[in-house]
Amino acid sequence: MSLADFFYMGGYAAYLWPAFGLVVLVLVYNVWSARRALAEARRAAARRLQMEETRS
Amino acid sequence: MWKWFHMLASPPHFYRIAGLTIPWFGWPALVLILVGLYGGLVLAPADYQQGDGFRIFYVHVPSAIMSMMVYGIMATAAAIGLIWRMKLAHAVAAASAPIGAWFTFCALATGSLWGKPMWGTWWEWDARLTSELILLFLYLGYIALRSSIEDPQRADRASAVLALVGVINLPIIHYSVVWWNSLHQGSTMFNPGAMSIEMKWPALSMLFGFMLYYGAVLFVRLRAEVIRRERNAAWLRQELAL
Amino acid sequence: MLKGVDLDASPGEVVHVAGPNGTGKTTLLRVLAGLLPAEGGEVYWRGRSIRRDRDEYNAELAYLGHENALKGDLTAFENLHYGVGVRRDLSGTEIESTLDHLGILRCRDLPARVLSAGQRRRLAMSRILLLGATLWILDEPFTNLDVAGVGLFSTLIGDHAAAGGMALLAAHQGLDIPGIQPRLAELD
Amino acid sequence: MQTTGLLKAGGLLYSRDLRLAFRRWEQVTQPVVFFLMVTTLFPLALSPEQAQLRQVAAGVVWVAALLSALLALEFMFRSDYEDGTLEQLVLSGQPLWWLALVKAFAHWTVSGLPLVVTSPLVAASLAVPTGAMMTVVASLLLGTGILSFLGAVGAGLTLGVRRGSVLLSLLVLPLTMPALIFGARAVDMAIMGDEPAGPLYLLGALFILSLTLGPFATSAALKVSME
Repeated sequence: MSLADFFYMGGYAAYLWPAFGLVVLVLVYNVWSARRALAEARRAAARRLQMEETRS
Repeated sequence: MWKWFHMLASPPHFYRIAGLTIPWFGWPALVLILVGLYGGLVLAPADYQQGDGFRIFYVHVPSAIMSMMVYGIMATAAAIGLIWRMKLAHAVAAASAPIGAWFTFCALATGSLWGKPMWGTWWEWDARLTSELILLFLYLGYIALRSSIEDPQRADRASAVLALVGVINLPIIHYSVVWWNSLHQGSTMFNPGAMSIEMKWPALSMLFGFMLYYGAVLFVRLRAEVIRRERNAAWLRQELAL
Repeated sequence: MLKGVDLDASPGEVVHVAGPNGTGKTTLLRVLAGLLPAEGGEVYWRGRSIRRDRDEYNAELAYLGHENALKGDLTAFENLHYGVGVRRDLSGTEIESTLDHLGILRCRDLPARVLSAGQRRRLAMSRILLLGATLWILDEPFTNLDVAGVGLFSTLIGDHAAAGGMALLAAHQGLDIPGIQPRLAELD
Repeated sequence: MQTTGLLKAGGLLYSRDLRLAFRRWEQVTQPVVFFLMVTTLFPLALSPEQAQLRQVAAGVVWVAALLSALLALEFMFRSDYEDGTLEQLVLSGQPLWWLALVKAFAHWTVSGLPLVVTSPLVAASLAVPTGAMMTVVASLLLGTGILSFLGAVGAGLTLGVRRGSVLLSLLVLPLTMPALIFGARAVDMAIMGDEPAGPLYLLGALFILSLTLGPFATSAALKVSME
């Protein structure tokens, strides 16, 4: 089986690759957004702690 | 046992243990998903009816299973949070919702992409797809309710009630949609029970990969939730190295 | 919001919860009434946690919040008839004598919407009286009252304590309750 | 001192809510007017032809009734919440699930029942044959009931929430889809001259379920919203 055949996917390429691509994209996005949420939460907590420090 | 449980549920401990556990979920998840993709796209033979088009199955079905499983976990966590007033359980429910919603979205989108060559239309009012769509609405309602309540404790408890009402309704919705659908058209797609083993294993690999992936992402989100809810400054300061 | 608050009351006692705005007087009273769960700690009534015996506790409690809990479209009489009736059986004459006692009998058939703010507060206080509860929790009961009204409410609270009841009240001004020296609980 | 019994307390609360509703008459009539207006739109948008209208009548009647009832849902606890009456009800010593059930029933009486009563009129305008009228009424009787008891949970959860009314529809609509499926199907079968008992029984089962479980979920929702 040639590489071209593989990408052709028996004529279903137009549906199959978007489907796989989309799922991979969503999986990557989920990891990225979760990590961003964590970083965001850490930053917010640090800010809060610093505010408390300056107040006391 | 109980004492161990309490220790695990205390924020500093949980935060550290979660941090240690994430790679143990994340890397195997990556391996299993890659193996599943290779198996599904290359090794598995083409279906004798649908040809290579059936390969969408390898992302569609695991996504659909995950979308329901995550809702179940979310509702269970919500119930635990309501009954035992456990903050960590509420955090699990909160962190699960976006992941579950994205799995639902994947199941819908891949179902539609599969439907176009099989049925000739992008959207068919098929029982499974319709239930999946309503499930997406339930997720979106949950997320919307949570984001519109400012007080985190109230948001936790209100969304937990909604998750429980939703989980009781889910089977009713599913069976009513199946019943409705059977009146209007025959059975659709194909029957995964009739698959051979070499067609099946990549799907299982994908499914387990997705489960571990969910675990990894959940733990990252949980760490964020734990920090957001934490008011005890001492360990936070230490953790953030301030 | 509140931390390290310890409070108890016994029959015949009036507790005055005081403190500047934003120190959590309302929060404390709502926790004590069982409307808010305490994040840590418990509220006990007759030695038992109120979480356990909700209904028994509620039956002995009368709570007056910031809001008067009156329906503008119902008359003064109807407000009490329904508001108290859900809780205990009561007769029309009982309602009328209480209205009279609080000096708002002539408002009997007026919708609560047209009453003045002070009259509405008096009407809300009539409900507290009619409920016949042992424990009164009153959040700023004197808002919108004239001098005579403050005196009247103080007398009512004093009478309640003298009859063996107890009252917890939040007020930012000093209290002058006839026949009893309220215990001060200061929040900061 | 005699505490009020469960039934008497419920009766008092019910008559209070009805009296309040009738003193604000426009609140009772608005959903009905909306119902009539929405169903007028369909013949205008589709065609005045009887056969064509009859085909979509079941769906139109049901969707319109559902949306009209949804319109009134947000007012179920709103005013009691804002003026402090809800706190007094929580502290009344009566079980909250019972009060929630009574309030949902009272709300149904003033918002759902008028829709049921006007539904034959609407159905007739959509060319539904007379023989199917009983099914229209029966299915909507159960359907509006389901919406009230199920919607009460959503109404309780969205109290004091930003953009509460949009959110309320978002929460409640997916939950009512099974009722819509069975109800519209029953009406459709009756229009075709079939026996609609099957979907009606299923609708009845849904009604019993929402009647028995809804009030408990509502009381939990109200407690959360009071905090």
